Amino acid sequence: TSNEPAAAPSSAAAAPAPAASGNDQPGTKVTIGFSAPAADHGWIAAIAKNAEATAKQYSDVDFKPVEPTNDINQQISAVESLIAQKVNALVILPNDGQQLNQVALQATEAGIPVINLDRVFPDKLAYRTWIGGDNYGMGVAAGHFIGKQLKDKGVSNPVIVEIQGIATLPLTQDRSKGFADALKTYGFSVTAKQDAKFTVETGNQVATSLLQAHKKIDAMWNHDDDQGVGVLAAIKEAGRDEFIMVGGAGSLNAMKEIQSGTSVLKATVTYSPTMASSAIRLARLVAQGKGMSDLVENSVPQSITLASETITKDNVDKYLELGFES
Amino acid sequence: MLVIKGIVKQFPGVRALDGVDLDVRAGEVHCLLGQNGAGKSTLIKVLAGAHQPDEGTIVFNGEQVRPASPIDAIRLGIATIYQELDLVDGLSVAENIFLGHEPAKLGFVNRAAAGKAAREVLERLGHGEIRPSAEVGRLSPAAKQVVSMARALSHDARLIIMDEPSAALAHDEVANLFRIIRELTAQGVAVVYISHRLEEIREIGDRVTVLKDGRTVAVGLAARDTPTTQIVSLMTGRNVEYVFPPRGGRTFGEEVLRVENLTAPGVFSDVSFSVRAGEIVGLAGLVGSGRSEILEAVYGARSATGRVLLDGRPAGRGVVGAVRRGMGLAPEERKAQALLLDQSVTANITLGSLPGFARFGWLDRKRERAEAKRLSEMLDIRPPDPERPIRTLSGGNQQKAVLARWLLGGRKLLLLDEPTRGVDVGARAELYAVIHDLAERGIGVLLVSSEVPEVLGLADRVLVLREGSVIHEGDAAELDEHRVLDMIMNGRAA
Amino acid sequence: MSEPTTDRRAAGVAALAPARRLGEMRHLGLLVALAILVVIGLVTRPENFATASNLVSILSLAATIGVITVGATFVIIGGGIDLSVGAVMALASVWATTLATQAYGPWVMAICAILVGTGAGLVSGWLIAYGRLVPFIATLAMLVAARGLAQRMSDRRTQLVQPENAALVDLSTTRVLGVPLLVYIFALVVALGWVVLNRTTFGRRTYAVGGNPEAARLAGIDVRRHTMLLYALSGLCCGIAAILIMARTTTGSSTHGDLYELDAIAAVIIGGTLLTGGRGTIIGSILGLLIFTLITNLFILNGLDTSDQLIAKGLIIVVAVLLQRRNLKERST
Amino acid sequence: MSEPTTDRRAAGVAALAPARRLGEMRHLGLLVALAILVVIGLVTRPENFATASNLVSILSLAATIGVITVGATFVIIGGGIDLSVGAVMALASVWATTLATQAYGPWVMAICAILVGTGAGLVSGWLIAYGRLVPFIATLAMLVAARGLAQRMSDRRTQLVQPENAALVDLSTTRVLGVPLLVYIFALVVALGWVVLNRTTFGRRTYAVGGNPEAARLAGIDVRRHTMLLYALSGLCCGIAAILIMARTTTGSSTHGDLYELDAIAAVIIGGTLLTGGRGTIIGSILGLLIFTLITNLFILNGLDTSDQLIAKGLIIVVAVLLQRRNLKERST
Ligand SMILES: Nc1ncnc2c1ncn2[C@@H]1O[C@H](COP(=O)(O)OP(=O)(O)OP(=O)(O)O)[C@@H](O)[C@H]1O
Ligand SMILES: Nc1ncnc2c1ncn2[C@@H]1O[C@H](COP(=O)(O)OP(=O)(O)OP(=O)(O)O)[C@@H](O)[C@H]1O
Ligand SMILES: O[C@@H]1[C@H](O)[C@H](O)CO[C@H]1O
Ligand SMILES: [Mg+2]
Ligand SMILES: [Mg+2]
Repeated sequence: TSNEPAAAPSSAAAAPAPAASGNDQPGTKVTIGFSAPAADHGWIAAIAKNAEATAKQYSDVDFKPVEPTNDINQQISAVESLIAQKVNALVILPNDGQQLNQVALQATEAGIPVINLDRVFPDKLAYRTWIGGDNYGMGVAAGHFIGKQLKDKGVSNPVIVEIQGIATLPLTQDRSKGFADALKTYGFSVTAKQDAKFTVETGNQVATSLLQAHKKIDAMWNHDDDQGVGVLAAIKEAGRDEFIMVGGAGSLNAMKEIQSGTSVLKATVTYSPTMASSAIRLARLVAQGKGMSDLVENSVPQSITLASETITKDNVDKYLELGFES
Repeated sequence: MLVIKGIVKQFPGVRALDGVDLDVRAGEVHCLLGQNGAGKSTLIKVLAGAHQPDEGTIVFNGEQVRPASPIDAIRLGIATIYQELDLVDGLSVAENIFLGHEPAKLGFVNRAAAGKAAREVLERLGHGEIRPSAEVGRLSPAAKQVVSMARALSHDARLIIMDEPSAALAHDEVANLFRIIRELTAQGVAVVYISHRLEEIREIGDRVTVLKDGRTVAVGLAARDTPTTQIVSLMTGRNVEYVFPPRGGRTFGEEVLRVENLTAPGVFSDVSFSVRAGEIVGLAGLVGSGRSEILEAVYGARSATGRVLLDGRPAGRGVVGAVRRGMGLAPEERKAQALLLDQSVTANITLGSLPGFARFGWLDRKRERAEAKRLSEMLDIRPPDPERPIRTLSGGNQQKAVLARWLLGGRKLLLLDEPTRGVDVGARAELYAVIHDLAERGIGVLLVSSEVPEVLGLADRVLVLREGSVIHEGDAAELDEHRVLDMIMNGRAA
Repeated sequence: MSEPTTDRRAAGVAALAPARRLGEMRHLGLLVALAILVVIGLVTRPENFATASNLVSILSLAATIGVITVGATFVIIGGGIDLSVGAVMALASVWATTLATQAYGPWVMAICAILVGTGAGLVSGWLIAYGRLVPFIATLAMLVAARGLAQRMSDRRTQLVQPENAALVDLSTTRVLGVPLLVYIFALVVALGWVVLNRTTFGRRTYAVGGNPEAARLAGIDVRRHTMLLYALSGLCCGIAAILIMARTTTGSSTHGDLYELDAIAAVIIGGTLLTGGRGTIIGSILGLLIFTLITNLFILNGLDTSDQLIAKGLIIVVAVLLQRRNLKERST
Repeated sequence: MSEPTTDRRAAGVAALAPARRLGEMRHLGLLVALAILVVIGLVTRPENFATASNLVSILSLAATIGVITVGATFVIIGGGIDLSVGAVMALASVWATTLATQAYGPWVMAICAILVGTGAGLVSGWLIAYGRLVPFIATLAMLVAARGLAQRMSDRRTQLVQPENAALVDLSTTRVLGVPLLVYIFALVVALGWVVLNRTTFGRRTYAVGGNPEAARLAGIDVRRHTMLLYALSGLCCGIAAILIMARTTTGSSTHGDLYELDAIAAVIIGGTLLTGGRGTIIGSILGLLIFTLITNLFILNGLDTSDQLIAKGLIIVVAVLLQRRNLKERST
């Protein structure tokens, strides 16, 4: 949240200072186009901010963001206009990888390297490098945390509730699958799930009714910490505290709740928007024909998957500076 | 040609037709008479297929028929001019005339043919000046009436029903209408003609059927010879003097309204006159002579240059000020300009004087209802239930409710635009009495009517308008109908 | 005058329910639909549905949009439409939760929300009444601009209500007789709305302005001023709704109230108000809204998949309205 | 009859511009607004804006919703409203991209999309015309149900157009004279829509049904049947739009066309069609749509911040309509 009194970590924290390697020396001037969904969501907002902040750190990068939109048709147009402007590299977080595949392919064919961020294009010809989080892994991490806690408590037949994000996104389905698969290893399964829309209000609405539907809950996984603010408000309003809750993405607010120790929220599994900073750096390297200095290979790898880490009271201090504001 | 027996039509709560009989012969003009709400319009809507009767039979050209929709009736050869102008404002004159039976090939309208045919019908009606391509929404009410007639003529009908076609027409136009009707009947077409103007019935009608309370009370009376008193008492069930209250006896007070050099370019120019308390001033003129516009300008509802003084002070800006200062306007087109069709009679009556029924914005509904009831009774609004939606009242009764609106709230000056349009003979006499009564109580009245006898009979002083200018001003007592008609039509000042 | 006939017709009239009664009968369809939903709830989830806490939770869910629906009912009866409600609520919630506002405590936050809402409504109303903009367009523009402004002010972050202003959140958590305060606020707004619409000159004029603006004008009503006030009233309701949503979610956010405009308008129309204006009731709108809320509640209680929820919702809307249509014949937009 | 009087009246009538000419004048405001936007584009991005590729890109962007706008114009002139357009397009795209349908090749996919769209439109139309449901509610129900069904059919996955059906995608990639085929389809639909609206009995009756349904009925028009057909026509347009969106995105998806209903209605209204029905033009709607599209394009080219874009968009809408209002006096919803 922007108005946390102690909002110490700024977005710059999510885009750490350039590493001390030769790669940061100014090179040929490159223009990087950037297109992402509309920033009406803390995580996405952090993506946009991180990308911009990182680009600003390089004197040889001309950053060209286009109007973020949630309409596929418009995002296609936006990318088309970037292609027409002949940028040197494109960083695209598509609303839907499948639907933007064709236009990404066009870009690649036009000789513009595409860095695919987060939601993946199905066609490997459509992009040069993909960098993103591990959605399935997020579900697995959440599933393991919950599974282990309940096992330790010796609960049998637990009531496990899942609040998803936007149901039509493939990433939501991946997360759910990972969650279910991990739970299965403990012999557990999800009792009920409902989808919200990544907003505080929808999280609140869905949680309010779910709490009515299940008078006793053992564990809850909420896919997204932004909507989690609303979920937590609903839980407080209902005066419920008999279960443990796990969040997703790793917002600052969630970390503080975990840190307090008094909240039902015991953990969150990361899906860090720092990936946008990395994507800009990768785009710059690719456009300048450089490689990654820590790697032996001469060029940037084809795909980079961030690990989903589990933040608990025990390790939260280490993560606080990476938390994004919801 | 047409024989109707025992038609019954029930609306929720009203038996609008309660066993109506009617027979119409080929080539005749058959007049339907009856008070407001007697069921005339409902009957013709049954004939036109717009309403389905609950009981009864219709035999047309020897065959029993039951028009299930307007299309059926049109196919049978029955064309109708409805009482409420039922035109589509957004379409052109030609499109309105041929709506539903456009000259077309494979669904494509033959616009040239439609335009040509429309021009022919309009010319036949004596209105070649109405352009087939003009948008109907921009025509005057009279021109709209002509378009309605043109539409009826455009069908090759055996029977043409006309529901108060003359209500929106002035004297000369009515003569024109009658010419057409005579042409039609000469070709064997039958015409069913509805009007509240008895003198028209006498002039054009062959036979008369009288309806009362949804029943036929007399069939086939001779239109020309049946004494007025007989017709009126058949209609009303009592004897009504179709006369104006005696003039005189009233004294006029201070000047309530003074109009100086009122001008609206292209509509009227340099109009000056005054109205004193207790005085009735009539505006006579043809349709289109700008009378309605003058009333609207006085009322602040239309912009004009010149001065309007109320009680010696400039009238406030706009209608809100005018109403606050004690003016009231009963406009010409009640449905479009005056009525809240979904609301009750009460809500319609009290609309102009809501503050008078409220304290700090809080309505005293009991008093509202009581006042509405009192006025309904006074004007004999039927059915006598002020809580009914006004939509379900007949045209004439709706008109009375509009007048009732301005009997409330202590008005000083009433502007009445065609106050008796569509009002039946009996109610008309009552309205005349009410208007007189108002004047007697010191209210100034400015009256517009297309019926010259009405202006002369009611008004104390008359202004004759022609093409937007006052060409004569004088005592009503010194004028007669003939002279006024001569002035308004030929421009000969007295 | 022949007495028997008159009597018969008069009798017919007496048999007819007067306009008012007809209005109430119209709600019968809605009540039946609501009853059916309740029965479904009782049968499918006997242990969860009819609990006090579930009822309270339904009302809490309905409260925010319910308050907005009251304002929307006025606007629609007055012949207009307000698409900006959700966005204006979002803007009010964001403005009230900026650190600058929060420094002054919960009362100022509440007043701020109300002023922002009313102000936005006044702007739309002014554009419509005096700028002669079509309501659909003016309020669509307000929707877009208010969301943009809310994003700008909040820097697209969710703004938390600070702990020292927790009094605001208490509206949602403090209960009197087991019912959270915000439900009382909802009830109060509905009651006030009803009174204003049915018992005051303002209400009566609203029907007139919506039913026939020309007639209203010629009857001496200041149609423009009234129209402007209707949108201000709607904005006021959005401001109150902003307070409720802040209480419920403990946040102000530019994403609050997404698509409220559709829900509010749908509730109003299901409640029997015509989009063409001049007709409608507050009670109908609230019943319409409760039907919507109940449907969602039932679905979630029964663990239905959202896709199936959507399909079922479509069908239920049709059935609910068909039930209600039985008593109505008019055609409208 | 006295000649002078008649002459004056004739003159009075003649002095009035006929409906059609006025209609064109009304578009003047829109054209001015469009021109201003073009000038802004030329000034701010001289090197990018006036390029052929940018113009093509604007038209491609406008094509999908443009086709829908044509259908929406008919429905709104006919006195109705169709909220289901986006959802119906989504459903048609999903149905046409199921593996079962794709097995039959691109032609069958296209026909499938059109049939699904038209069928959905017929259902809404039937509910409105014969079931007497209010259009707002009936099409809202259709919106909700069609989205649900689309989610169900697709299992909420995005469905790719298979490589063997790439002919469909060619609509977007194949260019004739530098312009993609789908822009031609858009132009064709607009032209056909214009012809039907202005030159056929169906078109003229649409004005009558919307302007005064009672008059239309009394004139012998089957108002119900006509109403039903209007929604079928809108559905047909949604089906065509589904083909275009499949070509552009190479996918069918339940998320396609989100909020298209608002955009389409806004374009129609900005174009001068009244929500109350009976008036309006196809050209106006398309100009309205182009204004919207151009605004977005300018924002993209200039890389404005989203929140500022939204605020600016709100203001531009108001100004565009104020420009246009100059020539209009009618009041409407
Ligand atoms: N749609 C309707 N619903 C209910 N009652 C109606 C309806 N239409 C007409 N009525 C009632 O039926 C009766 C007959 O009305 P109708 O319009 O036929 O009278 P009319 O003879 O044409 O009167 P006028 O001379 O005033 O035109 C009236 O009492 C009227 O209130
Ligand atoms: N919408 C309009 N646009 C332009 N001119 C109009 C319009 N309506 C009326 N006029 C013109 O204004 C003048 C007066 O019209 P109107 O028919 O209302 O006069 P009137 O004397 O009140 O007649 P009526 O007896 O019908 O009330 C006429 O010249 C007419 O052509
Ligand atoms: O992938 C991201 C994040 O996971 C976030 O939780 C929601 O928005 C999605 O786009
Ligand atoms: Mg009648
Ligand atoms: Mg007049």
